[in-house]
Amino acid sequence: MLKYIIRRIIAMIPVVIGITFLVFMIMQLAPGDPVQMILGDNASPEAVEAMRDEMGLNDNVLVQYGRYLVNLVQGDMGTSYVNKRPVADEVFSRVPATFKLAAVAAVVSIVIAIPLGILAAIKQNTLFDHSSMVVSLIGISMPAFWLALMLMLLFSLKLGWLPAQGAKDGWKSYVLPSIAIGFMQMAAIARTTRSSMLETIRQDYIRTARSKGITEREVIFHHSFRNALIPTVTIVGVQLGGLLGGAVLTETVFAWPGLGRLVVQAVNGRDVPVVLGCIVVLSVGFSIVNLVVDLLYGFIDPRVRSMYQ
Amino acid sequence: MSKPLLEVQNLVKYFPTKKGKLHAVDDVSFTIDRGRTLGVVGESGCGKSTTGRVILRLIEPTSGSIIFDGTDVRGLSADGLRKMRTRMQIIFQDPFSSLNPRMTVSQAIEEPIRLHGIITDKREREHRVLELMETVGLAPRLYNTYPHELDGGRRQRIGIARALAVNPEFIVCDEPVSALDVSIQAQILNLMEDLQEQLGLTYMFITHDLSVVHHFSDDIAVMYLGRLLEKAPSDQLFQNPAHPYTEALLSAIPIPSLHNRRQRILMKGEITSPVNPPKACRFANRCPKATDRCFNEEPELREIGPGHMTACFLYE
Amino acid sequence: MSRENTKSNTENVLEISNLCVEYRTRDSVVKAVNGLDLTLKKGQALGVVGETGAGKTTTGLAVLGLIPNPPGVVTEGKIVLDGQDVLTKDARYLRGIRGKQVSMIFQDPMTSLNPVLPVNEQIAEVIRTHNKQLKPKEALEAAGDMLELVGIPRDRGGEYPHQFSGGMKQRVVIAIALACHPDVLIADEPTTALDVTIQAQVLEMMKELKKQYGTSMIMITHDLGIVADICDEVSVVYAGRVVEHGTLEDIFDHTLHPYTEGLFNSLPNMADRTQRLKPIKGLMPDPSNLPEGCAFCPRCNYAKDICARKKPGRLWSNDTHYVECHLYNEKNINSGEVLKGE
Amino acid sequence: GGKTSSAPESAGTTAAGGSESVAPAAGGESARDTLRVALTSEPPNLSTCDHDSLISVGMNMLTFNGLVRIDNASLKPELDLASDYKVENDVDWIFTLKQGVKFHNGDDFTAADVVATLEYAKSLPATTTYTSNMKSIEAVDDFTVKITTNEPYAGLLYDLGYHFNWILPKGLIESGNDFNENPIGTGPYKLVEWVSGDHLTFEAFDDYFDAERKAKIKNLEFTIIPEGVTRALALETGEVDFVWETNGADAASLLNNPDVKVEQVDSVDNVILFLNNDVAPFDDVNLRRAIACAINRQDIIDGALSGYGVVNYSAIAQGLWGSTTKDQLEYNVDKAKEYLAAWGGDPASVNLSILVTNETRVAVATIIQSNLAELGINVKVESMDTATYFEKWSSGDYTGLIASWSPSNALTYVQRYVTDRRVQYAGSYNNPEMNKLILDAQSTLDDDARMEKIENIVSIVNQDSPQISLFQSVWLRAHDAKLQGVVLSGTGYTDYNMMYWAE
Amino acid sequence: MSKDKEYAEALSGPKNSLAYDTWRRLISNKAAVFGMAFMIFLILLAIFADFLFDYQTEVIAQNIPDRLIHPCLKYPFGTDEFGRNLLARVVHGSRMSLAVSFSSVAMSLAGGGFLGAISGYYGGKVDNLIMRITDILLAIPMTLFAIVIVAALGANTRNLAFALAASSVPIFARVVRGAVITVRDVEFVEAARAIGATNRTIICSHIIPNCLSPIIVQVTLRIASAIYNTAALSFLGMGVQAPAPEWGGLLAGGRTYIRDYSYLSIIPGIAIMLTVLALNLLGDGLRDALDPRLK
Ligand SMILES: Nc1ncnc2c1ncn2[C@@H]1O[C@H](COP(=O)(O)OP(=O)(O)OP(=O)(O)O)[C@@H](O)[C@H]1O
Ligand SMILES: Nc1ncnc2c1ncn2[C@@H]1O[C@H](COP(=O)(O)OP(=O)(O)OP(=O)(O)O)[C@@H](O)[C@H]1O
Ligand SMILES: [Mg+2]
Ligand SMILES: [Mg+2]
Ligand code: NI
Repeated sequence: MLKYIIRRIIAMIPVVIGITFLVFMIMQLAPGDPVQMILGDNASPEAVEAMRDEMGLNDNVLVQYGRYLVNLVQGDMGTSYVNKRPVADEVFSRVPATFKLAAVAAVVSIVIAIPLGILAAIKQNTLFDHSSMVVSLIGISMPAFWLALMLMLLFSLKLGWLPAQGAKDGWKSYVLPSIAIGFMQMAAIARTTRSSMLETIRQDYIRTARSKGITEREVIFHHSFRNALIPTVTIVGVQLGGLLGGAVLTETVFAWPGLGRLVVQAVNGRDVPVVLGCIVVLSVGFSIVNLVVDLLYGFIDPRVRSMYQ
Repeated sequence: MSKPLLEVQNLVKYFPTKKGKLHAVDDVSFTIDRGRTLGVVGESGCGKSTTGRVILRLIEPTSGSIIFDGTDVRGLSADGLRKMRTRMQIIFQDPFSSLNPRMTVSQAIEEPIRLHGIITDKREREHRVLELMETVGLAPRLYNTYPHELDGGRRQRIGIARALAVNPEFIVCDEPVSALDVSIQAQILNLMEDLQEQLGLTYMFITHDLSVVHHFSDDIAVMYLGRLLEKAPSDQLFQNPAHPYTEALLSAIPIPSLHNRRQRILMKGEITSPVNPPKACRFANRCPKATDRCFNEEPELREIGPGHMTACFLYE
Repeated sequence: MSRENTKSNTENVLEISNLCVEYRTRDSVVKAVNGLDLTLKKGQALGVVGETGAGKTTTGLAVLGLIPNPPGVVTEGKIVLDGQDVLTKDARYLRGIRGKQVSMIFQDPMTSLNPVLPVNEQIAEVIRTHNKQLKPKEALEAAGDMLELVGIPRDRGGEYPHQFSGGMKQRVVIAIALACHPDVLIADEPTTALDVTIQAQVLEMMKELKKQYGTSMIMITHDLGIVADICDEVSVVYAGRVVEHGTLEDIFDHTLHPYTEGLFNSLPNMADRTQRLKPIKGLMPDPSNLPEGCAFCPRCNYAKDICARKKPGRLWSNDTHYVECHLYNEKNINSGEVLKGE
Repeated sequence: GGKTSSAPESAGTTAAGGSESVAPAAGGESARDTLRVALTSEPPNLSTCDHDSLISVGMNMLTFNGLVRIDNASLKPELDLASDYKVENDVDWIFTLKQGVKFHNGDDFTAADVVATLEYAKSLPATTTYTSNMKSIEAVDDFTVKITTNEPYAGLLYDLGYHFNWILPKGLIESGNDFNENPIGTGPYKLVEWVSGDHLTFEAFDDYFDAERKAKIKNLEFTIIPEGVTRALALETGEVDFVWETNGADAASLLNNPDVKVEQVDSVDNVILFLNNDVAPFDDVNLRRAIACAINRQDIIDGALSGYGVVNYSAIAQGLWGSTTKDQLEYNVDKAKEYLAAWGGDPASVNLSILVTNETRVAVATIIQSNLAELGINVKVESMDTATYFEKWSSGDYTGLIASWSPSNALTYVQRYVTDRRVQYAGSYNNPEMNKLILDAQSTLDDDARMEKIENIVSIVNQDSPQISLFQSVWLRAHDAKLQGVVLSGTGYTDYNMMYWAE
Repeated sequence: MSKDKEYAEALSGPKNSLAYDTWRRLISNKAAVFGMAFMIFLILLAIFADFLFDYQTEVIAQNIPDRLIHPCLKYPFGTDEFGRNLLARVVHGSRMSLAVSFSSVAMSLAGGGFLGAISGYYGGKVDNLIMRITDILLAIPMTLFAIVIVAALGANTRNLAFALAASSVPIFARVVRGAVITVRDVEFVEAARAIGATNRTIICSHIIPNCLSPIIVQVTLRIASAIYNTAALSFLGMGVQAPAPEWGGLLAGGRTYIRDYSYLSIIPGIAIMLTVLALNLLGDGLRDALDPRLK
């Protein structure tokens, strides 16, 4: 098991290299000149040129990339073009906010979605089933940033119950942003849970279980549930990626001091090191989430577990 | 019959897997004479299908030679192989998955004719398709239907018509009836028998149903874990099985009659893994007659009577 | 009918009479079982033979009250088990008898076990369900005993189904079915998915167990060889009805129904391999669109006009053997001679 | 004359000036010792020299002082760290420094700090515009500094009031202190912490040298809220006390809220349609004039700015000392058509693509688009990020763009028309005559004479119409109605240290 | 002779096609029918938008006097800050939203489909390489990836479509590969090879038609997600350029006015939501209708 985890972590290295390379090259296509941005419109052309030299921007792109990679290995993500602070500081100071929000949203949406999906499956074709599935359908169709605006409009402006921005008011601050980014995931997870539950209930081994004379509750919780969790866990992994992506927009709306906002700001300011830093951290975070999901499979499904050994 | 139609020598197919080399077919040799049927029996996973597929080069063999009517099949180019496949054909076990669900009956039968340019005129080709349908007993009204609308027996008939479409001489039948009900199974077996007679076909008939293979084949080869354990004319094998495995296998068939029932020989255990098998008789661990030697040496296939070969130390 | 009732009812552990089951799907109503009668005597094995789609599994499920609803509905009939008509009972009662009085071995061992639970837990579950006072550990202990009984070392009990071969899985399924020593065991094609040598092992084991516990058994199969091997009586089912019933000897040596005859003729003769097979022509009728008269009529070589119009009644040839076919009447039934032509 | 004046003559909105004695201490209310301000974006940098950002200058004003400062109300230079100055033989400026001034780190402020700072600023490439006119800086004694300009230069006080030249402690410059992390100056506030992406907090500096301008609210907290609506909401729900930039769309509802006060001030921020004078057909003055006359500035203000703007037709922002409306081209469609005819080209052949960087400017450009459609000129609006925008501008790869210029004084403003400044403003004004006029104006030390010269320059530019002025924005700042002492400047700044809480 | 007649009859017999069966199953699903009807409506709306509202005079021309009028009879959706009829803009916006999403999905389907097909059919090293590349692409949250591309290439409609396409290429590659692999190992492909079919025939007439259902389903879902992401990018100012109406852009433009003129963002938001909803319903419906198990 441990060996498997280590192998998976090692396998993440080429992915990270690939990501940095890709994003680095894409950012090279961008027309803006960071030096111009830094020095502003009062700088002389010589000053600009001198600065370009100093920052190594006149080197071959691959040399620049190589340098970036070497530094990255040493934990140095470079220096922000815009505020000249170390990118690592900048990025990691934002990590907790984003990951805390994502975690709250994920936990809440999972905690709501799974029982909802199960109940809907058990009560298939009842009013409860239909209404919860309609809500889920709306959930997967609603743009997160729009939902964010609507929530803000209602709960902050009209009702004044919850703060409209920032992360300073304890749990209250988390309510709206986590609903905004978690609602869609919740809906998707609930739908998957329901359909995988219905799928497992049709299986032969459920018939075997029933033929033992056990109660329907035991059939559901002892036999169906764990099997139904397998596809659910997959979707949870996928959705968490969406959650991190959704944070990019939602954080802007709610003035959440996280990575999402930093990356938008950095992209606009052509602050390549910061963009790279953010994407590396978000992607590694996402990869780790997926690793955890894969390990969860092993926990749920002995067939997968035996593959690790 | 001076020269056999098909000659297989030391055929080997290993599949690379994560755990090691899977010995699907291990050093198998046999011949089939023109117009005759070789039955191949054995338990699930013993390499029957793989043998059939390797002969048509649907899977590349690891080593060994396959001579079909004097031509080395392994030496054929891609194009030569395509031509060769008008002479050799295969019918698959599962009539559900071996037909493209998105092709009508006529399209499926027409495809090989079209691909090999056997008949170029469209009208004539349609006519030929209908003829073939009649040959295998499919009503013309099924011309435009899709496989999913048909039952297993009819689907298997489509598979047969498709194989016949290129006028082959040799057909590998990979368990063509094991998915069918007895009544339907009998219909198909009769059909195949009739076709053999009319068209002078040569069959390699793969099955795990011993009563069927007995009825259908002239010679029978018994396989176990990739190895050929015994080969004999059909009646000979049933009356005088040589290898302990064949004996046990025969005794295991439930006989649908209240008379002349056989005493069952029960084998312990189940088939071992075909991945990296030890150098020993593959049947040794289940064999009631195994000696120490069986666990340390591999027996060679040797002739013990006219056309009767077996690989067992009991017959040295 | 009257003759049946004169038999000593006390011996019968399971009596199914006039069972009708329909599957109501969106496009059609599938009449899977149409007035089927079965009687299982104590300690005996009843073979139920028939082609795919004849309604064999459906009947088995009906006894346990496990027909999936929707789309399945039992429209008529009685299933008397231990003196009680299970069709009139509520879910609680049914749960009480499942696994305890009647249990079922399902067709496909590969999918019949829960892949995420260790096998001994799956066996222990049925034991504990019917012996509530047992502690989990004791139940697991008992499950280990069951495993040994079916020939699996008890220390493999903690493993998961995917670690077992097909034959072993089927043994586990049998262990589950037998764990509470049920009065009636319904075995639904327990060996079709297995290789012959493994099949032989499993059948041998089932015979042993039957002898040991005196379990009454319904053996659902389409293999007449298996029937000859372990059954005492046979019911031949066609399109959801029993068309012929009798002891082994009645059926194998005094075949009456043309369908049963066709089944035998379809099997290759082991004694003479050159003998040509005589298959039944045509296909099973579409269960959503059954013919009006005898369901076998379109495939029958002896069919007469009346066959297409009228369902044949039941005719007893001796105390144990009956047939439903227009070829017979009170006169010729005992001789076994067929009314041809006419 | 703008040499010395201690207090501006009540230019702001509220009673400002000497009220400080009333405000902070009196009540001793501990409840309100904090002012929470919502910013639109994070200040890129807290040092004086490494940025040219409005938001960062706002932060610099908290922690630093210059020898002079530009007064927020009058926009004229006033003495700050200097207590007096005089000009000798047109190029030598002698500054007398205030005594007893302390830096946040306890160091005393002396002439050495001034010399070190200005030398340091001169050494940086980005600051040339504001430092290159100083030839030398000498400490005459501990509290006297002599600055010599290259030639007579009227803009020196403005340059010294610019953040590049604000005073840093000599010791820290020499020890290589990072003024971004650790902005130590003489200013009314000290930085407490900067949580990137979230907030900055400042604390009043107790030893501030100017009792009148000493901070009255102990703690200052800046939060970053990019969304305009969110900012306004945060103010209304009491999550912040002061919104640094309010959207016009939100102002209407904020105005109805009695707990909130919306401050408006006409800015000197002139928003212009910048045309590339180097490429045809925009090198033709008549076409430019036609465009200038065709744009309905009032529509822009109503449509894009919710009415919060001031129409401007002149090359230079109104309200600056030296600005004039002489010879400006006003909105007049008939005139526009005449100019178009004078140009003589086919309007459909004009390919004008306007580069913009934000929502508001998209809206502005959209209105221009529909105005020019009436002349038959097709306009494309291209929205892009600032980096690309600057790149295209400086490389001359554009036809039109919307920019805004907000210098603190008219002289700096017109200096943009000097030919060698065209490097940064590729495609801007082509008039070699102008260089001489500007040089002449900047070396005229007499205020009245200089003003006349500047007005002359502006009127020439107005006729040539190289770029088309659209409007001056109105700064909208909203705050808790209890907050007093708010003085807004047309340059966009405000003095947080002058604010205090009413009872 | 009678045989010939029988043959002729067979040839002229009706073709009950699979497509028809699928269609029948699809239209028996109410939700899917709603989804389909809505999409057809929307596509018609997009095609005939010019007949309903003139682009020059009603969609982009400004009418400042009528700015910010709440929904009323004259303007059922109200007017925006430039006095433009929001209804006209929403109607024309469907055109842009659909064009961007359809073209991006078409591009990513072509790219991802090609990669996936190669990867699935040939397997081995090629497969490994392509899958590692998709791993990399999939590790970057999709919206973020699109943002980076648009930022690099510049914001315009073409780049937007390209960015969305690029970010969903790995998804299509995965789906197509999965479909190809399941189909590749199915016996009928081997059967085709056995009758002498060339690789091309096998891919074109056996593998592709049978891979289609998961791909069709994915296409509908991807279009939904492209609409969503277009809106997201527009929201960040990286979307379709003004004054062209696009729903995300309308929503983004309206958010400034959300307090007093909330209809400006609610209406385009609902349009996006309904479309995404319709596509999801249609996708689910198709998934069920195309699934042979539910025959
Ligand atoms: N493509 C493949 N890759 C790896 N292993 C394979 C492959 N095809 C077959 N095998 C393995 O080779 C062995 C022989 O398989 P084969 O299909 O020939 O058996 P069989 O005798 O036809 O069995 P059955 O009666 O179940 O059809 C089995 O263990 C099987 O798992
Ligand atoms: N859940 C279901 N929904 C609809 N029809 C069903 C369902 N289950 C069974 N049927 C139909 O009922 C009929 C009888 O099915 P049943 O499974 O009882 O047959 P069987 O005799 O067990 O066949 P086999 O030998 O294939 O197992 C068949 O026509 C079948 O298609
Ligand atoms: Mg096989
Ligand atoms: Mg069954
Ligand atoms: Ni803090």
